[in-house]
Amino acid sequence: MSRKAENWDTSWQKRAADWLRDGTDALDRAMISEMTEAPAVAPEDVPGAADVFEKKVHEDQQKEKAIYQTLHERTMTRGLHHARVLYRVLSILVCIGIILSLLHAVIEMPVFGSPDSPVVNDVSRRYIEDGLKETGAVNIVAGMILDYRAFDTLGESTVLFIASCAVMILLRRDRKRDGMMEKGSLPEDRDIIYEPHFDPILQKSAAFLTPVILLFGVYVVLNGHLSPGGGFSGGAILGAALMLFRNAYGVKNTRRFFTGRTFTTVVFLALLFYAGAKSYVFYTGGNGLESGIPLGTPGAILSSGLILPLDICVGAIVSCTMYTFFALFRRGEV
Amino acid sequence: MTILMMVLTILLPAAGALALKLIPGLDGDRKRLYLMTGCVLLADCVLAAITALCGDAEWTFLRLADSLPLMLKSDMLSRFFCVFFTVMWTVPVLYSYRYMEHEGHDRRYNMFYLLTLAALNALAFSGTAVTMYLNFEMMTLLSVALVLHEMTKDAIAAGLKYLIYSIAGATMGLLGIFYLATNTNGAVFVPGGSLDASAMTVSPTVMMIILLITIVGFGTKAGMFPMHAWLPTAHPIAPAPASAVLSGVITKAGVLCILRIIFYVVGAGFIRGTWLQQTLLTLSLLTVFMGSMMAFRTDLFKKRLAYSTVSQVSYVLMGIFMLQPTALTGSLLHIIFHSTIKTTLFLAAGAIIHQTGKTKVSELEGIGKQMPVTIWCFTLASLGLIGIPPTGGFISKWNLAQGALASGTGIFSWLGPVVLLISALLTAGYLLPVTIHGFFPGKDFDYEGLQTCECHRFMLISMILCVAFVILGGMFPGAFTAFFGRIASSLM
Amino acid sequence: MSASLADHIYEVASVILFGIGFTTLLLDRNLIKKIIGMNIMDTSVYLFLASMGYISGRSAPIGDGTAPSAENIINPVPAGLVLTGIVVSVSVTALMLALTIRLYHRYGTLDIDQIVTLARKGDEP
Amino acid sequence: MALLRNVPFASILACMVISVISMVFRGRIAKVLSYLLTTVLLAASLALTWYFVQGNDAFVFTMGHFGDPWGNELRAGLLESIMAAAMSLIVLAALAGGSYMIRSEIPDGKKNLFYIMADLMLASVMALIYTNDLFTSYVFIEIATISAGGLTMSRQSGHALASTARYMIMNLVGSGLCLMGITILYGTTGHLLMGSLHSAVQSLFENGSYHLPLMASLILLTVGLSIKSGLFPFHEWLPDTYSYGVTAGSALLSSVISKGYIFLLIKLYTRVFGLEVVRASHICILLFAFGTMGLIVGSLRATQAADIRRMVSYSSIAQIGYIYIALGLGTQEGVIAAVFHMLIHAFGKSMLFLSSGALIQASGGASDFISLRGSARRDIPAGIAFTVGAMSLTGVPLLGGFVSKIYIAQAAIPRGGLYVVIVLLALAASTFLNTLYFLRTVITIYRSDANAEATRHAGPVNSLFLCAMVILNFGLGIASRPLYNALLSGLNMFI
Repeated sequence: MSRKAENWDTSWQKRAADWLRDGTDALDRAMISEMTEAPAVAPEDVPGAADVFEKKVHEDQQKEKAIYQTLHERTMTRGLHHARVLYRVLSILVCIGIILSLLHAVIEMPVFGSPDSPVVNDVSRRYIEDGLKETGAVNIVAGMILDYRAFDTLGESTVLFIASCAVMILLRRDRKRDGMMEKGSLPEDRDIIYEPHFDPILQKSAAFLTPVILLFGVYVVLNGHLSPGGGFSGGAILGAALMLFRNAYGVKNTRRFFTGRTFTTVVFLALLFYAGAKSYVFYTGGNGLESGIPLGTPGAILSSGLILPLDICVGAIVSCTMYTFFALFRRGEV
Repeated sequence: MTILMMVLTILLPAAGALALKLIPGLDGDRKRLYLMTGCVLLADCVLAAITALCGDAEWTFLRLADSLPLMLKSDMLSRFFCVFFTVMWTVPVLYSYRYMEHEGHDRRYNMFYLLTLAALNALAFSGTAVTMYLNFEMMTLLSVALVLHEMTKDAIAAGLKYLIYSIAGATMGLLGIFYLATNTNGAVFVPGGSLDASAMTVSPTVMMIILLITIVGFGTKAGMFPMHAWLPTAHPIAPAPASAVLSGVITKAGVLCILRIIFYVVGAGFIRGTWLQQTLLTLSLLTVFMGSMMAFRTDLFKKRLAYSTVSQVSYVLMGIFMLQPTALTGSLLHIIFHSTIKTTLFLAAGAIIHQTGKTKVSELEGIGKQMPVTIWCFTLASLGLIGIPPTGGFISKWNLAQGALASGTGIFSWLGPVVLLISALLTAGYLLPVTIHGFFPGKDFDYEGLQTCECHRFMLISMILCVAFVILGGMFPGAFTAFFGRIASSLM
Repeated sequence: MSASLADHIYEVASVILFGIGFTTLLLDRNLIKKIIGMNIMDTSVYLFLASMGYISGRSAPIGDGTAPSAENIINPVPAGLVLTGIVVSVSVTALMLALTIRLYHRYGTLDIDQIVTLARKGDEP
Repeated sequence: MALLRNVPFASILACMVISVISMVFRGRIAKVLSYLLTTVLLAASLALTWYFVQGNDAFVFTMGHFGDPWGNELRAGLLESIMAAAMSLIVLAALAGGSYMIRSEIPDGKKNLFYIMADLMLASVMALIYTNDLFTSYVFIEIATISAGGLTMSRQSGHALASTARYMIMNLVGSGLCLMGITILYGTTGHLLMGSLHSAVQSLFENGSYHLPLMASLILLTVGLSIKSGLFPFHEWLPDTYSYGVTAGSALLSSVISKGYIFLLIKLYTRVFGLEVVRASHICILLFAFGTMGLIVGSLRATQAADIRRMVSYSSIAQIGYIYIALGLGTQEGVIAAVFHMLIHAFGKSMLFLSSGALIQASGGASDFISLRGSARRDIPAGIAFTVGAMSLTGVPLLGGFVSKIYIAQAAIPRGGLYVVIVLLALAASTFLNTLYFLRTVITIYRSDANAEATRHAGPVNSLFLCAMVILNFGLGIASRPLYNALLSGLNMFI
């Protein structure tokens, strides 16, 4: 006379016993809880019981929906909990491991500043020594990123482009309200209150700062192949100038010369030219043809083949993208 | 020629199923539907017979990987099984024409019925282990529709249980097939096996463990312990004709797979006298005994029959694991006799449920007065299952016992027959009460309350055919014994 | 050990910064701090690159119109890589900030776990 | 012939240009452009594949006038072209088949942005497939990350945004690790192009200098890429992202982007470090273990999921586990099996996502298993596609999944010992669990339903593409050997 425990039904002995006899084992029980009671007798067989039957089916449906709801939430919350624990533990371990292993690694790395580290090899030597006559750029870095390794740079501009597109997906409010933006993102209850109310100091300073900054940016862009700088830095400076102007004089004045359409056209043209020029160069290079692009006299402003126009394109892209990020963050429209 | 016949035998039922699907207006017209099914099955019987008359042939039609060819092959065993499958598939059609009236969805039922037959024939003609696995899976996936037929909660639960056990078993089989395929070029079926123990990549012990897993895996289909639990759940749920073929025929597909693995890939010599053989024998004897016990304890009629299937199919397995020609002959005989008997029993049970709606054995007092012919068929079939001469069951069990005694397997050579006897007694114990209470309900039973409700003659025809075969096959077993003896001797 | 650490002072610093940024990005639940951590991580890598490019006693890779010799100019490659990397991290930062703005306007919190919980409580898939 | 040498560079540039152009147009034109682009790319990649099948050897395309080790390079071989063809086919199928969902899930004004994201994602994957330069691959990893985020968050629900945030964070962690790894590799070798890197790394390993830094960079790159492709311990971002994003987006993420990362990892192993080195450093064992765990965990979680898209997402964790198991064997057969399973999984999973989307559509937008009852009867092709995909990933014979499982097992057997046992047991267990959840779902969607809701059909295009992919799946399952041999020769070109 072995008295069974209270939770006999859930105990593994029960399940084993069930499994040995046929009987529904744990597997089936899990499934059965998901199956509805399909009608054993169709309503028309039992005359007059149709409504009862309907009610029964309805109840079953409700019951099942409840079961599913609980199941659903259980998986959800459990998933979340697991996520937390797993993240904490694993990532702490991973981080410590990474720091230590990297420390070990860098101990073995070549000594800092030593002229005979493996990094100093034919690659850099050729960049330095033949860069001038092969790319015509005095700024070796510019020559490298825009001529030797131009594909990286193309991808880089593409990253900027795709990021701006993604930000537009997130933040741009379309003309006809698509209901996708939830309350709180409308300009009136967003940070339009922080828009400058024609602050005289800001305006006066911006009045003479903006042109200077613009000029400097243009200089940096145009001299990218001769001096430190280039499209990216110059473009950032131009973008800063635009932001300053926007802060000083508000949206309406900025809209007079820079709208979403401006951004679209500029980026469109710049990227198309960039891709077109580069694909020409890639094509010729890849098929061993000569790209008949004159390199000009080194040091002159109109020199080093495609590097100057590419710098200009990059500058345009970067400046517009920076300003567009800013504008989208502020108002959800350019 | 033979290849063509093989392919036709396999494809005809599939084509028939397609026709059933496509031809419009069959839903209302059950007569035409079943007429078509019957014709397709009869034609397939003819084709199978022709194929059986043709000689050996093999055809590699695809290679999954270099070491995994897909091959159709016609040898004695495959021809026998093909004919057996097809005929046993044809018999219940008449029955189901009447029985399925209140079940509905006839078209779907017949489609899957035919498709399953196609898969079974392909299984019979499989020439390599991988082909066999492939058709085995197909057969599982198609036959589950027969279990799911009613789509009630229990049916779906049972169907899923069937599916999961079968696929788990098949995967265990596949696990072994990988090893066998790498060790015996592509696990092509060769009589006597093609595995030479000297040039194996793994040690014999590992190989035996793998073989154990494989055989248990395929044994799932044959309801062998420990993977038997699906059978008593799944078989009774299906409609009576479906459960008849599930129990009588499809379980034999598992037996076929085990036969192929043991005698055509590995070879009896590798297993004979090892712990593997003893384990397998233990498992099968355990199943025989346990199945009979459970059947004895169950009151639900069809479930009791399902348990008896568990025990009876393990007779066959025991005969195979004895690795002795006579025993193998006995098991092959038992395959056909058990499947005919079990078909009869299930059909009778179905007829009783169909006519009276009684599902428990304890409710069946006086049933013999209501449906005499059915119960007579039932009684004769039960006598066959118990193994009383001159029925077929006696022949097969006699051979089994002979073989067991002749196979020098230590204690099993006498333990086998003993278990056979015990379980025969148990069989009598769980089958005969139906007859006894059916005909002699006791004196305080009002005969006036009974009105005879014999089932339709179509349903009777199927049963009577089977019973006749059991009796006649038992009286004149010579041809069968000779044929199976040839197969057995070709393997050892 | 200490001597070699002194030899690799920039690398060590950048590695430690990397660890800090990594931890912040992965562990901190505040979205803004995550973004800051990401920038720290990237910047540490740029420091690493720049320190690799430097060769003591040589000048920046800007020629004076005449053909320069490799003996007195540092390695220009890391500079270019850093330039590329900076632009990439700027773009990613902008994207993450925009995402943060949206999430903050919707859920009124910067805690990523809270946000996820709220989202799951909110609209079912 | 000579023109075909331009296909790699042209396909990448074409994606970029198309994406830039579709910025100025409205959604419909952008859509047409994307379809056009993917179709052309598919054709071109197939042509390139044919070119290699002719017996031509792999070639290197210098981007510009300066080759290895000075300028950027692309490299194309049979493996690359096959991958490119498969990817563009999947993108086409996902965009066209999922367009009905895109219509309803994305606001009008932003449709063209969605297509820009898709195009650039294709560009990045193409670049990851073709590039021969480590730093270029970093840049395009970032593009892939951003585009994946954009694809997910285009459906502007809070769920999508939150899951995008998690996705982006985990991926940024991954790309940071990759960048560090690349930096260390550069610092120790001084090269960025794979050809010179390979020789440099080999020589360094021979004279044993800088061993630790090389190991560190190998580990960093591996961990970073496996985080980004959702290997087991780092998989928590995956289900949300896949189940709450745009349907087409989930298909693209699961079948294209993660595959791009894995392919890059394979390139690193075979072309930069060399399989011997990778096997010597025991990172393989790590991948193998994580893959196995991911296989089991993903399958288990999938059995608990109560919503079809979630279930499919969890199952893709399991499938990624398969790929890493094969990769973790560290042998050539293992790599081929991994690539094969990548293709199989890419096709099957995009099919599953699309068909489940159609089924959800057919059951009134609800995705729990109750509402999905009988949805397969309301949308026949989707039901068939889901069934076939489920069976394929379960490993039913004559379908792709079965064959790839066979290849994985065959790749494991030479490794012998514990590997074989673990692989076979893992295969068995996952097959069992897949049966449990996939076939359960199949039965569910075919059940007669008590409440048939107003159904919206997913449209003929969807059905068309689903049928095409069903046929493809059968084809891969039945006649897999040509593909396998092609992959074999492609890998030989690789090394």
